[in-house]
Amino acid sequence: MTNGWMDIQNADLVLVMGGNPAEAHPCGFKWAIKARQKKGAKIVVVDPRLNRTAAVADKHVAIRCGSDLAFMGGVINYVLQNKKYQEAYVKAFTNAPFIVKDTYSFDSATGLFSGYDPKARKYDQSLWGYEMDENKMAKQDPTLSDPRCAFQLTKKHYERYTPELVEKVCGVKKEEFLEVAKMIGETGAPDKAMTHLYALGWTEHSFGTQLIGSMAVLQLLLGNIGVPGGQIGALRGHGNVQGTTDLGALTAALPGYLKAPKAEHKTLQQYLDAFTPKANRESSMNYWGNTPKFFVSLMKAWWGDAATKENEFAYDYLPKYETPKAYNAILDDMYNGKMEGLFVLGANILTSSPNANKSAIGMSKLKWMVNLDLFPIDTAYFWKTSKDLDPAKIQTECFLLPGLGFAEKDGTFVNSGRTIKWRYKGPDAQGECRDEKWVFSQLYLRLKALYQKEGGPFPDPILKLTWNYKNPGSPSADEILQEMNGFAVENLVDDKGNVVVKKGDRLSTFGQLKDDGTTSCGMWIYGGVYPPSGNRSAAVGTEDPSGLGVFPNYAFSWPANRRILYNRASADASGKPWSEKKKYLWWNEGTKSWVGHDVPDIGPTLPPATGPFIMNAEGVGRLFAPALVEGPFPEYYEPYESPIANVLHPANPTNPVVKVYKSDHDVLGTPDKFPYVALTYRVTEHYHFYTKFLKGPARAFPHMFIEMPVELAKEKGIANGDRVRVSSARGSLEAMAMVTRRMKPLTCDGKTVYQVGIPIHWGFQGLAKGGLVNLLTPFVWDPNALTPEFKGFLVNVEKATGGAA
Amino acid sequence: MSYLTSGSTTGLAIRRMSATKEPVLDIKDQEQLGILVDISSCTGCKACEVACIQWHDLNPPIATEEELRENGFSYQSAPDLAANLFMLMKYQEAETDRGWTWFITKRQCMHCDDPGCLTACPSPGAIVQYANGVVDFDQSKCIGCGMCRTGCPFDIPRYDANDHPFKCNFCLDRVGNGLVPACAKACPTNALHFGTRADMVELGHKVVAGLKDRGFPNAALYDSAGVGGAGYVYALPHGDKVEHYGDLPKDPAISSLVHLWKGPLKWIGGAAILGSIAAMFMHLVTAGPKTVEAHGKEE
Amino acid sequence: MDLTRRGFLKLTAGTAVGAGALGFDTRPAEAAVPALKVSAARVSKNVCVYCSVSCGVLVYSQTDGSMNAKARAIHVEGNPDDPVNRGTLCPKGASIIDQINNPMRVTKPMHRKAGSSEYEETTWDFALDRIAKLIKETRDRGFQATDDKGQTVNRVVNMATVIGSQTGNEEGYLGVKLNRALGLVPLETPARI
Amino acid sequence: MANVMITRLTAFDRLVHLGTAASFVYAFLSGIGIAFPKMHWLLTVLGGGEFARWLHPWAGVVFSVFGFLMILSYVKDMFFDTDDIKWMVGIVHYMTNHEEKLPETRKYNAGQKMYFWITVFWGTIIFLVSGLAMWFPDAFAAQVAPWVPGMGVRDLVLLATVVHEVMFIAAGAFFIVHIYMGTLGMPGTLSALATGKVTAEWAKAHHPKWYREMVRKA
Repeated sequence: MTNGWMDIQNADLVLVMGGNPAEAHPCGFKWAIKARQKKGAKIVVVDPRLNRTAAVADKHVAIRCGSDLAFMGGVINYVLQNKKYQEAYVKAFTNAPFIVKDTYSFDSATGLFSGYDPKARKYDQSLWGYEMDENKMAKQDPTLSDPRCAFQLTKKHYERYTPELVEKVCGVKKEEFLEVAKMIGETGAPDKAMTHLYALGWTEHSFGTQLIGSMAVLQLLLGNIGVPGGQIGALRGHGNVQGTTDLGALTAALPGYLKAPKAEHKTLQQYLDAFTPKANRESSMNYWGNTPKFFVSLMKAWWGDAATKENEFAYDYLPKYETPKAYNAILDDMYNGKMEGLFVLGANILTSSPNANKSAIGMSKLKWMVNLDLFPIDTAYFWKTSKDLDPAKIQTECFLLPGLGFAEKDGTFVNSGRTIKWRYKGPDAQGECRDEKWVFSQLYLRLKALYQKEGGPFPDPILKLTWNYKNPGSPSADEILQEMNGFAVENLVDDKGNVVVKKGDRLSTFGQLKDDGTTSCGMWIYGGVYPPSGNRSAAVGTEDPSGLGVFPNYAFSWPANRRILYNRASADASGKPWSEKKKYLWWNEGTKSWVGHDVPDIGPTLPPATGPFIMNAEGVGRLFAPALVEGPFPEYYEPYESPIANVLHPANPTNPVVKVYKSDHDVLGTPDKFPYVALTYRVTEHYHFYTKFLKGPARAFPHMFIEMPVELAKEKGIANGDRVRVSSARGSLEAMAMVTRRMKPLTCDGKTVYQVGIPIHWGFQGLAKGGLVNLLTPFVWDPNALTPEFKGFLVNVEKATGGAA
Repeated sequence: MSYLTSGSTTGLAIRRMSATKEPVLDIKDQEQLGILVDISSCTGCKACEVACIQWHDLNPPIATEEELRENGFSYQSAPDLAANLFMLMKYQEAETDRGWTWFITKRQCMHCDDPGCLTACPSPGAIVQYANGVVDFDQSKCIGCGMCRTGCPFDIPRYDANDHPFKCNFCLDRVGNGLVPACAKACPTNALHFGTRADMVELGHKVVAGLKDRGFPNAALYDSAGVGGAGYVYALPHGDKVEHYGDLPKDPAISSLVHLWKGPLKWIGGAAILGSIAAMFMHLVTAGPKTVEAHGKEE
Repeated sequence: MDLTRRGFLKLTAGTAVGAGALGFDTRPAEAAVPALKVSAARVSKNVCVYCSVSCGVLVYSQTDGSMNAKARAIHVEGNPDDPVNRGTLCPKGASIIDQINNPMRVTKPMHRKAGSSEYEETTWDFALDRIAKLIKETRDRGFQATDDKGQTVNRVVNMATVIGSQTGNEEGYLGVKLNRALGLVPLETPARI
Repeated sequence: MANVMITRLTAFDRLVHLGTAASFVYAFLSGIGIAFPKMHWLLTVLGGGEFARWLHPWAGVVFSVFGFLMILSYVKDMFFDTDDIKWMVGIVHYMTNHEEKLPETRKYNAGQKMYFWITVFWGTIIFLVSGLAMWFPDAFAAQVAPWVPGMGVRDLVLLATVVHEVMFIAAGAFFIVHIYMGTLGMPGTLSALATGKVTAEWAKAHHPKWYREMVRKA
């Protein structure tokens, strides 16, 4: 989230699209309700289902699952055609004036951008850049009239997305669409802001990243980013998924969103050159220009004295990847027998990954598998997935280790608002339960001993790894957080030679990091969480001086305790607030500095001309975003399994660069056999495939069910509460049917489309048992974020034989 | 750091008791407590239901598929309230002037100002209404007759195997110690407001006015006038469709049969029994026994 | 319900004054206040794991007071101090106690031998020694010092680690550090699913 | 003649009467304890509130069983004739111990017949039906509720309560009279409950027609 949870209360319009916060984030959704209770904000939900968010919304629009991009294109077009955008913001803070190279083009007939290689299913993204001047700065047209400027290209790209098209693709009546578009358009006024809330309803598409991109375009056009009550709220699914993402527990990342090196980055310099962008606009802060400082400090944190200038700060110790190995590749490699071992800590990956049959077969081919968990999760008993798997024939050696829950441990969690919060251990461990720190340390010490004793390939990174904790076999969370915060390896001196930070002292901010090996920092974005004065994540100050829901002294928000990202954008080009109502950060001409309710997201004394989007080389937001692999403008494609043809470009109906696999288990369904659109989702009573082990949630929603329209049930002779069999090309399951008018049949491209909703939370282990939803889902992945397509695949529904059980 | 270190006890005083003349004693005047259920803000997440179970250490069973079908399969977690389930979220759907609408309602004891259960209860002191408005059962005095549920206009108490009734007690231990009831504290979306009843009614009227402005012309405050008002007050977006809100009775009131039975019939009954005894006594004294001798003499 | 600290104190303080002014009232109509079940518990501030609102919670734990007693959790509820949830919780958060005290908890290391359909209890020592050995064997077998273009890659792709999103930062950090030191490319967290 | 005894009640009659009497007394007293807060102490005497409330319906069941048998064995003597009407009209003579001014009675006089019909016959039926409704509100009343338009389950239970109470008033008042007549009011009656026999004098005095029938038979 760019602004955090409490800021939602400052919104004038809360648009929920691609999420269901009332159910998935109830305590966060309070702030949307608060916005309405406090100042009459409207809540609008665009979702296939009348879910519990829609139940309390001011407006619910039923949309066909998987057609959101057409809807978003329609809104962008509406905003552009009707001049609802905030022009001054667009001119000053986006790349609208930037001139795009003429190698970029888009063919509306095929739906392809320039540079597509159909064989490799890839684009040549280098064709999509800006036109540069002699100073290597992007050329601009401040009047936005050049047909090659990003603004005009945006306008051109989306002019096809008429309300009529939206109705045809999405099944949303033109009038309803226009009503919502009008409400959204109104937030283009400088004193109005829209908060958009989304979650996996948008990411879990084969074009998920493009969906979020389309909202970025819209919010930038409306001038809603960086102002109180205006944001794109990515609502994440777990208590610390933000933290584990920050940490770079991701194949292609390192802590703090540093990029992991690839094989082609043979030297440290090559790596740094590749990932240290150069500013392409005057007075762009280009914060990633500091990449060398962050990276070198990380290497110092990991390998300490072994990371020297001479050995490129142990650059070789890091693995260099060829292709990223995220879930898609891990599971596919497992299935193809290329994976020997799997170590899972607190995740039920069998149940939560698509095409569970494929995953289970993959697991049966492993040599070993370790699960550390609180409960006997399904993954640990993967052979129960299907009758075809005979445990007697499965040679996988498995461990199920007793873990500790969050309430039984110290440490920090980071929420969607990027707030790092300290936790204090509650009860003592039961039985022989142990936490992950202990398990990792015990394994590390054993591995180190083994490598010392037996040797092995390239043991240095293991032997020389920093593990200087007070008790190396069981480090405390406190000392690890200090390591992440960073400290001075040598005395740090300022220009005049005064010692600013003494050797060994903790750093107060990532601004103190150096690229010469004199600082160590395990996680640059958390810099400042543990300054010399103490652990700021444990701070409990409850004051909100601005009344805007900014609690600067409650815990610590990365980066630098900033609560709203890009907050410089809350003031106009000259540094004056856009409106008195949305006053947040402004330029004080007297002191020549930025002042306001938050830590400025910009050098505090940098002049107003500095762009607010400091993490972009441009310093401004991107309408035209060449970094995304399927094109710089989000384009509407159908889900990989869809009941209707692509209305705009039938030749390329789906994302041309989608990640798909071909195996006996990667089969796709066609509408003749599987005529109904299915989507999977959570209900508020459950947490993924986990709370089924808990009495409270298991009682609150005990049985697997699906939601289906009354009309479809009638056709199929299904009554409310009947047991039904849901099947896809990949598998099938039984569930209770909830027959409801909350699921409306929609008319798309002249066809009646029925949608079937499938909540996910059940499996074969636990108190609440039921069908494993991911037996149905396709192994199809978004090419940018590598999220699977769980929303919008094809199924069939029949009354279960044997009737009500 | 927690409320445990911040407050003192509020104490509890009894206002009236079942089968006992009132007021019990002219004791300290406590403000009546209340909870406002703002249905327009309720997402039906069941946090209140689960928090209630947790705080009271209840252990309701996991409902079977068959039980869930009983009253029409919906998001409702159990077929009915139970001795070990003090509150239940109910989910109904119907057409309204705003299209197809999901009616989500929290149902539990309303803590009536004039409680039907207490009126109907024959056992002195088994049902207690505290000065703060909370209506609770004293199991030690309960005789298990089942009249409390019969007398309740909201059909709330449920019985255990020993015929003892159970229901929401407004977290008497919590409010008695200055804490917020478990459900109201848990509610994530500010749909449950806790305070004095007077404040809740006032707030409820504000919420209703706001709803009317937002395009709910039939919004209404459900304040159980028939039982003198209740601790629980509901702001209903569709006040014209009360019956869809978890089967809330339209005009809740203690049945006239209860009054007939606890009033006139009691007097008539008492008079009849005592009158018969008196009449027989008079007969004995005036006419004397019907001895055989008496007859014999006549002969 | 949304508890602000001030509002809460006001409500409590008001009633405290009421009770104080009357003094001890011992008349029979003065009912005894039921004891709070958490009044003897230790309170620790924690953060819920069930979604990324990451609500503040208060965990109440209690022991019998003996020197080596293990504290048991007896109750969990929202932390009114925390600005994000202000003391509220959702149905999952309200049943955190069921996660802590749960008969289904795995409380001993379990081992499934090849070809078995069940797990057997084992010891941590055996499990850790064995897992370390398996990791080393797998790494040693699969370690790629260079790729087919002759570029130094120093990587391992034949085993994968998934660090759950219920894992705290410090633990996750340690895991990332250890796995990258081992050279693992397949490293994942449930951010994508 | 002084020692001549006439059999008024067979052993079966006595058993049935004792059965109804014992169960009715318990139900009557516990009912009073339940219905009248001031008489709540009665429940203590009867085994404690919860016990007495528990036994009350079972006593009712016993009463119903014996009441049914009693109806079967007594009903033949319980039909009204014209003499009974005259008797009723002149009941004041009975009360003032001038039975000679009334038509001669058979085995049972009109008052006893009324007692039979109200307390025994209707009492058995009404107490049983309304009692079951209160005892098993869900099972019983729920079965009936759909057949009674405009009344919910709870309304029916409430109605049953009221009916139970009305029946109690009627049966209770008669019961007091019955007890009095069986004991203090008419000496020589109570022993018949134990032995089944009354003296010839008693029979001749109180039920002359029946006496003559018995003499004739003998």
